[in-house]
Amino acid sequence: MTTMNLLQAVNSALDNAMAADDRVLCLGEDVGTFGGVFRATSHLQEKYGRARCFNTPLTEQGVAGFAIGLAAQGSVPVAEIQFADYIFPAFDQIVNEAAKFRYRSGNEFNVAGLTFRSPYGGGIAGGLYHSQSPEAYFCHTPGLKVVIPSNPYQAKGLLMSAIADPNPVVFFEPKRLYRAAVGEVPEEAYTLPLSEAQIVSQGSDITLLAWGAQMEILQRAADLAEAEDISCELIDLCTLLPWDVDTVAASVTKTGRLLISHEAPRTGGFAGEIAATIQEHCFLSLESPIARVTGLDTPFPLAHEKEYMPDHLKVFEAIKQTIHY
Amino acid sequence: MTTMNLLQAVNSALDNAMAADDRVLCLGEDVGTFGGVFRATSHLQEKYGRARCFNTPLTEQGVAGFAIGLAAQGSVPVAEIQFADYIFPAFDQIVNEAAKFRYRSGNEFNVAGLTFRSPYGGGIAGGLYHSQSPEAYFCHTPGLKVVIPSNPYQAKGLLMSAIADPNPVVFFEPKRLYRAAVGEVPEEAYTLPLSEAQIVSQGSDITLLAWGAQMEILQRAADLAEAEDISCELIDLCTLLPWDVDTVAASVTKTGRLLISHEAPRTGGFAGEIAATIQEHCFLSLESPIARVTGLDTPFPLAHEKEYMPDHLKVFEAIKQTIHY
Amino acid sequence: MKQPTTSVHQPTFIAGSDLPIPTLKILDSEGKLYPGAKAPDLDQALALKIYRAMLFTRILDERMVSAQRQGRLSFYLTCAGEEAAVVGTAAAFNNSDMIMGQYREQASLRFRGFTARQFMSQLLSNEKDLGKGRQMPVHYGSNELNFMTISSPLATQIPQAAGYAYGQKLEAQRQGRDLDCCTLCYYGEGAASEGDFHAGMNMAAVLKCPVVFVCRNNGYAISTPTAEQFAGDGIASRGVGYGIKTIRVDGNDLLAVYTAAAEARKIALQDCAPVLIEAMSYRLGAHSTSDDPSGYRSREEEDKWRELDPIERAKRWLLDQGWWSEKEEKAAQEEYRSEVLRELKAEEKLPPPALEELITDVYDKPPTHLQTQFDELVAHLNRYPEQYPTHRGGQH
Amino acid sequence: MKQPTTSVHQPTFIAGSDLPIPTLKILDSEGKLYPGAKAPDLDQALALKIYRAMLFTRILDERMVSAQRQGRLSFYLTCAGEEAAVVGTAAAFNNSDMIMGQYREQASLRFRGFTARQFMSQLLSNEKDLGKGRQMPVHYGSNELNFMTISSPLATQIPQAAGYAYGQKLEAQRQGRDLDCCTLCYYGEGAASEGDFHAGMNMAAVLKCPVVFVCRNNGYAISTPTAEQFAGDGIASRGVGYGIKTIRVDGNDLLAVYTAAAEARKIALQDCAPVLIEAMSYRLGAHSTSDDPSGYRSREEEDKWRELDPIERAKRWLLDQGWWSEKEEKAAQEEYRSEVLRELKAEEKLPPPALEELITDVYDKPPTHLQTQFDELVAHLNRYPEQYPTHRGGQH
Ligand SMILES: Cc1ncc(C[n+]2csc(CCOP(=O)(O)OP(=O)(O)O)c2C)c(N)n1
Ligand SMILES: Cc1ncc(C[n+]2csc(CCOP(=O)(O)OP(=O)(O)O)c2C)c(N)n1
Ligand SMILES: [Mg+2]
Ligand SMILES: [Mg+2]
Repeated sequence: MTTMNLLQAVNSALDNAMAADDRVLCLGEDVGTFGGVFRATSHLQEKYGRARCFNTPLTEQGVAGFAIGLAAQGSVPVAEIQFADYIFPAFDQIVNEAAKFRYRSGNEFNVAGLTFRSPYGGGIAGGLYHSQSPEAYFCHTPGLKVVIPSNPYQAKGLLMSAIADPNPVVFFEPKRLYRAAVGEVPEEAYTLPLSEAQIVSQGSDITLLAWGAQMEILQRAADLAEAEDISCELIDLCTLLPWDVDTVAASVTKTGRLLISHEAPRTGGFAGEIAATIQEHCFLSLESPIARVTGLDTPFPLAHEKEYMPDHLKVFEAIKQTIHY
Repeated sequence: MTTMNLLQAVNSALDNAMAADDRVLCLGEDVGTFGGVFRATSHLQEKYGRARCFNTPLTEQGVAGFAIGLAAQGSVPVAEIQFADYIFPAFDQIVNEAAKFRYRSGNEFNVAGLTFRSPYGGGIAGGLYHSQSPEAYFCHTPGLKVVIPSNPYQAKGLLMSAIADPNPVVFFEPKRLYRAAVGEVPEEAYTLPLSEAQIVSQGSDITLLAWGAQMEILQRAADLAEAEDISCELIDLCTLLPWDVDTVAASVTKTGRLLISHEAPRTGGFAGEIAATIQEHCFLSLESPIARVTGLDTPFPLAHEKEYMPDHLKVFEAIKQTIHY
Repeated sequence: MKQPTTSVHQPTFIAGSDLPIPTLKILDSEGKLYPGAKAPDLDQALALKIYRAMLFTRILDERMVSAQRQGRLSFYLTCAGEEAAVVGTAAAFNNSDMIMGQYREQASLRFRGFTARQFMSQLLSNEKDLGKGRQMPVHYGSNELNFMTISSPLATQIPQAAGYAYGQKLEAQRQGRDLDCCTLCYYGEGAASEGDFHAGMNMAAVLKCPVVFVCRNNGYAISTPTAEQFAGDGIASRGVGYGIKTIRVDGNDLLAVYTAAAEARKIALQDCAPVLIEAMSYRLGAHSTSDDPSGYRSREEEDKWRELDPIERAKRWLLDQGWWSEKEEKAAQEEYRSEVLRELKAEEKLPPPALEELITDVYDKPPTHLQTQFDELVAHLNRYPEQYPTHRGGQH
Repeated sequence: MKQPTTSVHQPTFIAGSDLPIPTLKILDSEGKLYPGAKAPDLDQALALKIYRAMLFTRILDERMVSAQRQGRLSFYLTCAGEEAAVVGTAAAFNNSDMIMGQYREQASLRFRGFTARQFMSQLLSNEKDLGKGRQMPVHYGSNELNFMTISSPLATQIPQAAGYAYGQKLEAQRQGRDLDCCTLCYYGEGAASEGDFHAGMNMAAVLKCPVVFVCRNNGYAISTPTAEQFAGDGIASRGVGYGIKTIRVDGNDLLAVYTAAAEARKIALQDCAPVLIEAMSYRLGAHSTSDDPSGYRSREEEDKWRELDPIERAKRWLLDQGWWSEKEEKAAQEEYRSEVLRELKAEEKLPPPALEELITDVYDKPPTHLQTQFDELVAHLNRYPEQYPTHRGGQH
């Protein structure tokens, strides 16, 4: 065990994966000599050579298409999209190609080894194009897995699982926590199961559900709530697609209340899917409407970012409203 | 009034719009001489000249970017994406650019005149890539309007409104109904309001909600239900973003039950958003969980398309389940 | 960073005409060698294998268009007119080279040994379809034959082919052997307008990927003529910009195509670099059975090109060589015709893939939620057994 | 359909070297004309206007990098080294021509008259920012000055510029006047790898759009050197493929840049067609204040380019012309420095845009659901008035 921040945990996962299997490659804009604009791929080119950790030309659709070809060939590419805000030029390759590759070929071909990593989220004064949380766009796409860690330990374990998983995975990293989240992480390889939500803490009055950077917010809100004698059960979804309905449903059956939070705009966000599913599974247990605390239905702002963000106070207020419905 | 099919209604809307305002242009792959692969732009080049109705090179991202530039300049472009399955290469231009154009510039610039039209949906033995219903991807994007007509009269009225609307609009046309849906349509210009749901028929036991080609399915299911003395209220959402929460909520408050149907895969589909919103607005009125009848969480199939589709029988069964919850 | 070396002091703009790109031609329209031209190193066996693949494909295409008209297929799309461009390139590659096509290259799949029966299974979406009945007709694929399953979204295979080839290069390095396989990637001149084309070509060049790109420039993208597709000199003129070795060939001239392709494969392997071949040809038929070209081009134009038929030209050369006879021609035609019709009939009798295939291959294993959806579906179908076809009707 | 005319009978591959692209140079590094070179038609007033815009920008950039280090700005990005490439092109255009830039072209905005105060409002996201404080620093835009608001996603402005220019063409036709305005579109050599580049260039050519594309080839895209960006001869070599008239210039040579740009604009209007200018230069500073170039390039390389400073070279020429003096230089530098610092201080005092601006401009009018979300937000903020800054702190 060493102390690592989330970025170091990502780097360590890549390092372990590249050391263990020489089919593992890292590619993307500026990931080579420079080690990526956030330095997630630091030293990997030095260690594993230019052929296995390399800069691509500046084209996300190209990065994605190239990585798909590599994966189809039997390589295990980990492609970085520099910011999640810039994943959209690759949308066709990810959603129409990677996600459907195995299915459309009748399993003659697949892109088993494929992983996309990308930093997402706000809170860094990044404005419209360095703050987005586009996870919901990918969660509507059968064939993909979508994974979002919330701390360094998860980041490494889940990324190693994503790389090992025989399906294309989109892995979003909460960049606000890259350096801010620090924790104990083994230096050696390990995996954490995909599609398993994690019950962070048990509670009896309400279930709070989120993923990624939003977990820290929920924790702070739960602390505020506890001071008012509201007992929160905290769940970290970890994998959004396919997601762990059972764990969430069991919790809501117990607590009778659910609050979901994400940074992305409300309408069409993944909280909607969860709410729709849980109201179906837990209809008779629900004591109040499922609450959503999310970004506003606007592009991501800059000057009023603090007001825009679904912070702990907004979550806390929503908890109280839900409890006192 | 004349009898038109849905395709003719679309063509008539374009014709009226081009006649009324010479800033209106039609562009896209094969829309020129040929009039589009479905012939939605038939005769427009003949009538209005090659400069105003023209073929583009084969690049959806180019079509979208070019149309955005035209709109920013003050033109009123109606860009065709040949199949909704091929809109993904244009995703970045639509979602990151068109949707955010006015906001990011502080209203210094806008793409008021912009409309994208694209045929969507299954039921035509089109397999993975000629059948998709990608509306939910766009509904998570503030700044866009998303409109889907279900019959020729709506198609013309809503398309004319989309073209006139001072915001970028994505207009999906149910291609299964292009020739199958026939109705009385005025030859002259008219508009139908955006963001207003239409109550197709009143009922008291359950609200059935859909859009586009799925309306026909709901109607058939409602007929089956009526035979079993279940009274359905049918609502056609028409505009998905921003959608008419009030009309739907009022109906569900009355009926106590809601069923939503779409062809797209369940997870992350727009029914989830509606369910999440309505359970919040109508929590105390709901007598059973909000039901979703949708495509499976798979890519769109071919050989088993009939089994895959959320047809009237599946809707009918879901109605009964909801009623007898 | 590279800096250009020469300088000028008067503003001069370069234009397309500064780089005239000639067309390689070896066989004239009578099937004779042009003066000074040299036939490629093709023995009789290979020449006939190529010719037979071209002929088979022509006959398959004719029969399937009829079958579609009769309602026995939902859709079809022919290679007619471009058989030399397709088989002539594919034949210069090894079976271990990956082919990544657009959709009009069934002739290359035939060259590799795809049987009439296999074509039919795919076209009919029956239980024998390697693709499990999931894609429209003509979206073939075969792992065994190293022919990547066709995907409808255009040009997506171009960056994929670059990546695939890069993987081949690394695998050879890992295994400590000389590079002995590469990727052959086809696309149309229309698809070459897509952003993925640019991404893929540029990445192949800068990342030194052993891939041979074959652009079939057949004059049209559905209804859009090349004059409305690009303003430069075809697609070959773009090769220069990418720093890719490039050649243009008469796509209706089997010997020119084969010569260029054999040379291109050699360069790809030796230099570990991409090569671009632009094959100038013409789509003799409609875009697909859903299309009617009379709306956008003239009969005369079609007739002019019909005179340049690549199969006819190849045949004249073969006859000249003494490697083929009219008798053999007739026998081959008859054989292929009856084979195709026989297999069509046989395969029509087969049921569609199992219902379970609705949910397999979305992931490596169906996840719980999908299994649940499927179980609910089965329960529903059992409730209405007469409403859902469990066997394929004539209508797929 | 177009068919190529010449033919050959031996396979020959064309390569990048078949089309050597020279660089237009007019001023040598001492600021003297090359033998045989002709200065463009620039009078003293315009020459000084250009020079002042270059100088102002350099000073603005220096001051703002310091301000960022002091924590007064969140982010900044300089034009340093490329001022001639930017102002030299912009100056050849009319104010009624639309400029669509990437983000490193603040010098062209200055040339059009953007004030130090306006720069500061944007950089500080205060209530005077024309962009209403929504985008990161340097994402300027001004309707009045026909400078399209900068957008971060790279290369998206390229097809947009083609469309904009097509609209300009049609508007002139509609109004029955000669085409008298066009579009000037900037992008970096890195952005030229995006699919949107290909789409935009090709569409501009085939749809005959009056747009002048200026590629600033400054050697790097963040850390990625051109050798890892493309394998061809720069970006100019791609112009040929699109059938676009193309010229390469020494981007540090103001006179060469201006000459090419003036000629390019003429062609764009006369031929109603796109033109491509590749300006060879160097990004003297870091990519942005978030970057540290020492991780990927050498001090020596930077120093070599610092010797070729475009401002210094232009200044020498101006001095030679007798149009400028060291005294004026000093005065101008001091004036700009104090202006920038004065405005920085003044603008820092202004509050951020009104909270309502969170929901305006998403649509032409805020729809109900957004108004509701906003009302709820305001209620929440009122519950915790001390937790949310209603005025900008130092931290934006
Ligand atoms: C991304 C995408 N856009 C549009 C289409 C619809 N489409 C299918 S084939 C075709 C024309 C392709 O022309 P070309 O590349 O020249 O190939 P050809 O048919 O001539 O062989 C079009 C527009 C598609 N399949 N994919
Ligand atoms: C679509 C997209 N991908 C990635 C980025 C991140 N990014 C910002 S600037 C840049 C490099 C651009 O290089 P170049 O075009 O050469 O311009 P320069 O900075 O050299 O002026 C990158 C990768 C982005 N803004 N947009
Ligand atoms: Mg073609
Ligand atoms: Mg650059």
